[in-house]
Amino acid sequence: MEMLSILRADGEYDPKLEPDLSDEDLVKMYRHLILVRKFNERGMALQRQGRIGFFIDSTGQEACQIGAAYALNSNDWVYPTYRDVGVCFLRGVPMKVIFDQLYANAQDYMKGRQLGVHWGYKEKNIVTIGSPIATQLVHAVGTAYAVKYKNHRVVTLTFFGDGATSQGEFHTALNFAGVFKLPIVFFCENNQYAISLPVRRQTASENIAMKAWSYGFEGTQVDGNDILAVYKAAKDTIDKARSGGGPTLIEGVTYRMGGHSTADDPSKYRNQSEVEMWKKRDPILRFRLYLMKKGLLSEQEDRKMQQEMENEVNETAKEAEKVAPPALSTMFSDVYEEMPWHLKEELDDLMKEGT
Amino acid sequence: MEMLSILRADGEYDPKLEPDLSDEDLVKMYRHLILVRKFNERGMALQRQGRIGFFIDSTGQEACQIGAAYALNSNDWVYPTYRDVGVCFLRGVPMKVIFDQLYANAQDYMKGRQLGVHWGYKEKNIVTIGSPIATQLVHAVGTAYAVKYKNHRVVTLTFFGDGATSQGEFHTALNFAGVFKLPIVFFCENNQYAISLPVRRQTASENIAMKAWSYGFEGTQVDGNDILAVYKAAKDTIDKARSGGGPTLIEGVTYRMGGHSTADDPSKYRNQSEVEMWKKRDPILRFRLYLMKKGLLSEQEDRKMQQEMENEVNETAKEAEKVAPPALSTMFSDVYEEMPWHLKEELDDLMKEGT
Amino acid sequence: MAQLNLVQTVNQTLREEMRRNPDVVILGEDVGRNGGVFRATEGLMDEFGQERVIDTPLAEDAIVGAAIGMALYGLHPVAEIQFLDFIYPAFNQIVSELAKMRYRSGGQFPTHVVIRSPYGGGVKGGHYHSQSTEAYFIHTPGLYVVTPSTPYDAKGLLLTSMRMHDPVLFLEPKRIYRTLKEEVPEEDYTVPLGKARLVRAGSDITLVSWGAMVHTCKAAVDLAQNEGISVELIDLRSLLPFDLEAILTSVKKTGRLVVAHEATRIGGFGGEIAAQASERVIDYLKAPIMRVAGFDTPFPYALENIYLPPPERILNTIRKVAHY
Amino acid sequence: MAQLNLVQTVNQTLREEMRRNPDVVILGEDVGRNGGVFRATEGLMDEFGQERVIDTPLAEDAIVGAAIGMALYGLHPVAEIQFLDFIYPAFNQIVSELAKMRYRSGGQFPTHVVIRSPYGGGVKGGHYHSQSTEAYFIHTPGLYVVTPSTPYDAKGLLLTSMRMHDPVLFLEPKRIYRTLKEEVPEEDYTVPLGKARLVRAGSDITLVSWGAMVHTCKAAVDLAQNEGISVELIDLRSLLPFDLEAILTSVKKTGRLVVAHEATRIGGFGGEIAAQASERVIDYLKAPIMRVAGFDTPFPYALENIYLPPPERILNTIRKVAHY
Ligand SMILES: Cc1ncc(C[n+]2csc(CCOP(=O)(O)OP(=O)(O)O)c2C)c(N)n1
Ligand SMILES: Cc1ncc(C[n+]2csc(CCOP(=O)(O)OP(=O)(O)O)c2C)c(N)n1
Ligand SMILES: [Mg+2]
Ligand SMILES: [Mg+2]
Repeated sequence: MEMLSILRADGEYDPKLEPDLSDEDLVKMYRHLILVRKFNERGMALQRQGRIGFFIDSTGQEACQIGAAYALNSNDWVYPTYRDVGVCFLRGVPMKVIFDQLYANAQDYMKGRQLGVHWGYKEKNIVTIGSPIATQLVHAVGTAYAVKYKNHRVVTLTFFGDGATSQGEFHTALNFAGVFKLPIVFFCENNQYAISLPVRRQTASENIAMKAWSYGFEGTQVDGNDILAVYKAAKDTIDKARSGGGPTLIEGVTYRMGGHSTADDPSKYRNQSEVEMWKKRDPILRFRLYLMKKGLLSEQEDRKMQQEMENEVNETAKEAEKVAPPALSTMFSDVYEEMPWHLKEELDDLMKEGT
Repeated sequence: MEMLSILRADGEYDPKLEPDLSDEDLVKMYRHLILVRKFNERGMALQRQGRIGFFIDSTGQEACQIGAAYALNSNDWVYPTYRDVGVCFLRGVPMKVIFDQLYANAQDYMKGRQLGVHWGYKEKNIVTIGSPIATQLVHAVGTAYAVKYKNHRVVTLTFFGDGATSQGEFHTALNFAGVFKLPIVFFCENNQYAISLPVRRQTASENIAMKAWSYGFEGTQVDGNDILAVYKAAKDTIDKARSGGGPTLIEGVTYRMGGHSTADDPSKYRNQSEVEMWKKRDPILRFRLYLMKKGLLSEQEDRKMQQEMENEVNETAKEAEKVAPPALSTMFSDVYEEMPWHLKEELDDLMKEGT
Repeated sequence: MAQLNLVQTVNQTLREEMRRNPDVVILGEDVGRNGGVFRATEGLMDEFGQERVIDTPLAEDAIVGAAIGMALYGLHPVAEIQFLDFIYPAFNQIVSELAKMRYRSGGQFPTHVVIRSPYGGGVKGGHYHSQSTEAYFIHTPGLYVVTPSTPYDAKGLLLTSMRMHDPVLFLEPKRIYRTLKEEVPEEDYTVPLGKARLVRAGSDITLVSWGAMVHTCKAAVDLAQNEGISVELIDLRSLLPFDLEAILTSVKKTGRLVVAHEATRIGGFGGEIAAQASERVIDYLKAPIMRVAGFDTPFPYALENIYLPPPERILNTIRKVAHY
Repeated sequence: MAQLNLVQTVNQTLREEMRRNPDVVILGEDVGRNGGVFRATEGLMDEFGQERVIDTPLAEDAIVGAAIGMALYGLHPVAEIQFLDFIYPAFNQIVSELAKMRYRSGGQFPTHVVIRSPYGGGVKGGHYHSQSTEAYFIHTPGLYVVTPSTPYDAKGLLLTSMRMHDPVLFLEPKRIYRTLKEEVPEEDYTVPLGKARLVRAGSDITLVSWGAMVHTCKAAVDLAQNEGISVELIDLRSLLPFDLEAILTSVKKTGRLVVAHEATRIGGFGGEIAAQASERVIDYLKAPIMRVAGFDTPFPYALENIYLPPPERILNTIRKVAHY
């Protein structure tokens, strides 16, 4: 299987493969790459400072998130993972909503019930992330089934990691998608690790993309640090899905530059030299070179944009930090549409007794 | 993918592909094919007469069971399904043990705890069958791991149906087997149906054998009604596994001639014409022609053998029918090695109160 | 009004609601062409098409998971799990996803999925076609758990379940699928969750049960009546929420409580009911609270009629409590 | 003797037993090179090799399933499930296979697998890194369920578990992985399953708990002491089998029973204990049996310290029962 690659690490690119994107599109993509990078920096810092409890960094994987989600229509549905904050930004989730979740404050859409990085935003068809690995793949299949049943022209895109491909649901989801020929795209961000396990110990398969063949549809491998390639693969397969061509599996080959999460110490299981090698393949670096080469970005504009993003991120974090914690009653709502007697009783007791 | 076929439905065969089997072997195989067929006939009749509660027929699939299991050594391990009674016979499980299980009587090795056709026989490394589909695949993987860990030259063979390939465990088992390069053979009896679901609705994959590629090892498809082909594929891959070559997936293409079980009415979901077509591909018919052509079997010997098998089956069934039901206490033993207090109490109460 | 048995009622109710609501879809193993292994979905594919009555590949996790994703997009899926014994491949999807999606999303993504599943023993199904593990699901906040004991209730409870905006596990006691028929109104009616049914009024003992065991209990109540013990029998109908008020009101009157279920005793739902009563009405109690339950073993085959509490075992316990 | 915390003790105990018994293997996610996300298996791969301390692909069903197959071939596998919240992909393997294999095979195929898993709240893990669902497993005949509350017991119970010929779910209360150290003897000793530990002797109320909650209960007992209420605290240590005798003996003395656990109340194991007591020693009871438990909601994040019963909530209940 050949890996789709358009924009190389040194900023050179294959003009024949360049996707059909306006200058505006390209700059918008870049802004979002920067935004994700800055957001990650801030998130890590906030956690280290003890201002938030937990964070998951996606540095190095920005091109996968932004490239793939850029190919969606606004009425499409997305099932992201905890590493795909860029998808949220790109689809228009207000940054404050993102930080409210990290702070688990009273304005958090998730009402302070989940660990940080478990976003979700109904208005933009972004389904709330959970922690169990791979469970969202079958949900995405159900959504795609419903879309097809209703004859809507909506595509469902779901993200997951290389580790997720080992779970039963990877298999059952792709199998259902193949049997029912659903309008869905499965995007695997192969970042080479599942916590400490390198992907060559995760599967003996030559690559992940080819696993699609077992389900009667196509798999395609792209350089996940090449946003043009990611966009192109996503756009083609999303279009195909939209026009009744059925599912596709995309493998974005990328790298998790940081630890698995703020609870992880990657030095236990990987060499710095490997990290250094991947640093040279940075997805933002090469896209910056590309934009400059095309005259769409100057050093100065870049610096300004970076500063803007940084400021926005920092200020929004501060705003979120000011918000009070959620009210006690939020612990009891949304278990069901209406509170059954036993929850009412527990809430009442808690309010009465104060403990 | 080309399907391995040696012995055609009309009894013609490709001498270049003939496996290395003695005349004795060939006749022994045939005896066992007949035995399975006769056993199935008796099992179905016993159920219809209300003498046993439940039965699962494997008519049409005899060549898969006998062909594959024939390639095993006696110290190899097998995880069969409810449709693989031939594996038990071939490995030397006494027929009485088989019938005791169907009658769930006091001599049943399973102590009357399971529905009929859920055999198991430790002495011959045949692991007791359970009802949940595909669960045994991961057990087989664990056994193969243990074998490798202990440096034994033992192969684990596990059977399962086409429906089982849709379960998560099919995926997780094959993935583990690939990653750890285990001495295991996965044998899928693709009998075209999972209860009512035809295999083309079970998966959109071109075939089942190729699913192995997702796990970094080979898949091979054989005519499952051709015992020579089944044996050859099994022998080659078992030998390979034994000598450190890792796992293989074999797909035996066969057909379930009867209903799914005695609780099923296949006329609800398939045409008689399809059944008729497969009748012509009967695995026993063609092997009989082959043996006759080779001068290893005469009409008369065949009739005699059939009569012998029938008698043995009928007489053993009668023996089993005479045995009393299991004792009350068998309900409480084997939950744990030793009975904890609460089970002792429940058993005592039952004995005391009589209800 | 037609005389229907329980499984016919389920079939009829699904059909009626599918005619009313185009968002209702059915999915599961063998539910389409085959009409379900118990015939609960018979004829529905012919009427509603194979896009709406979906024969799925053999994977319970994907059946429940896909139902979740369908619900998020606005459908009202009814998933069938062929036997409750085979629901466990979907357990992660049920407890981690289905039950928690509304909560974890802050109310953004409710998952109105109904899971129907035949359960319980008494059909010679052995080890893996007989279990009653309702307690697992009752202990899972975010799920509702319902089980009818009559055709009439089956319709009313199933319609309620299909119109909830929350996930409901709808347990069908397969032992009584065909054993009793009754008049089932053709019109649209619902039975609310959380309201028990008084099966027999009585004054000496409160007997609580659900599902197929309600009928075993009725036999036991008759036997007790012959001995001059008057038993009040309550059918919970919905196990979560459960009608604690009905239980407590009855116990306050009778002063005695017995709970009977098929499930194994330890950790069974009977324990919860006993605990609630021993917390709230202990002063009314004239005798120990007792449970009649399946033994704490896996489900057997040959001896299932001894394993499952027969009327006589319930009667024994009634006697003990009555004559304490 | 070394001063060890609970997770160090687990590590040390695994190491010792692996030195003794070559059939012991460890498998799970990140247990090898990484030493486990809580460091419970740190250093074991270096000592015993990657064939024996096995980093597996990410699939809990295969971890448990493979452990079963290993056990059938004679190994003694110890499977780690990274968080109890992530055990559900393996639920089918646990309840349908691991727990039932001995029974369904007529005793031919025992499955001596230990599943170790960190569980419980109080570590700011939120919705999916905090749950206490021991009740699911206690309600599953064929499994043993164990949870230590001290390093000393952790070693003794883990050694017992690893030498059983039955499957054991060994639940490690992660909240107290590192909060307390104590002397843990280097020699081989075991703590039997089914024997509770008397944590505090007392005369007015029996308080039963397990796992991390034992320590919260100790704080509550101290608070009660200040108010002149003498509480007898029992740590069950093993939940199946559970030491009913110890509970009943204590209740006969105190006449009052409170059970405290982190798990949600409805269907929690507290109900079982209350039911047992209300069946067997009701005449000794001077007050209702009460439970202190997690609320019947999914596990929250921001408010976990309110969700989890604090000493004050236990004290409140102790007061109610004492002054009833
Ligand atoms: C069912 C389940 N098992 C284990 C975990 C613990 N866990 C969290 S993330 C992770 C690794 C995921 O790897 P991958 O899918 O490659 O995604 P990545 O983190 O690399 O983006 C594991 C094992 C979990 N969350 N869910
Ligand atoms: C987990 C699970 N789900 C559903 C069932 C019900 N069931 C029993 S056999 C069967 C079909 C199996 O088909 P296949 O694997 O092709 O084997 P075959 O019966 O054709 O030999 C089903 C769905 C089950 N036993 N286990
Ligand atoms: Mg990864
Ligand atoms: Mg089949």
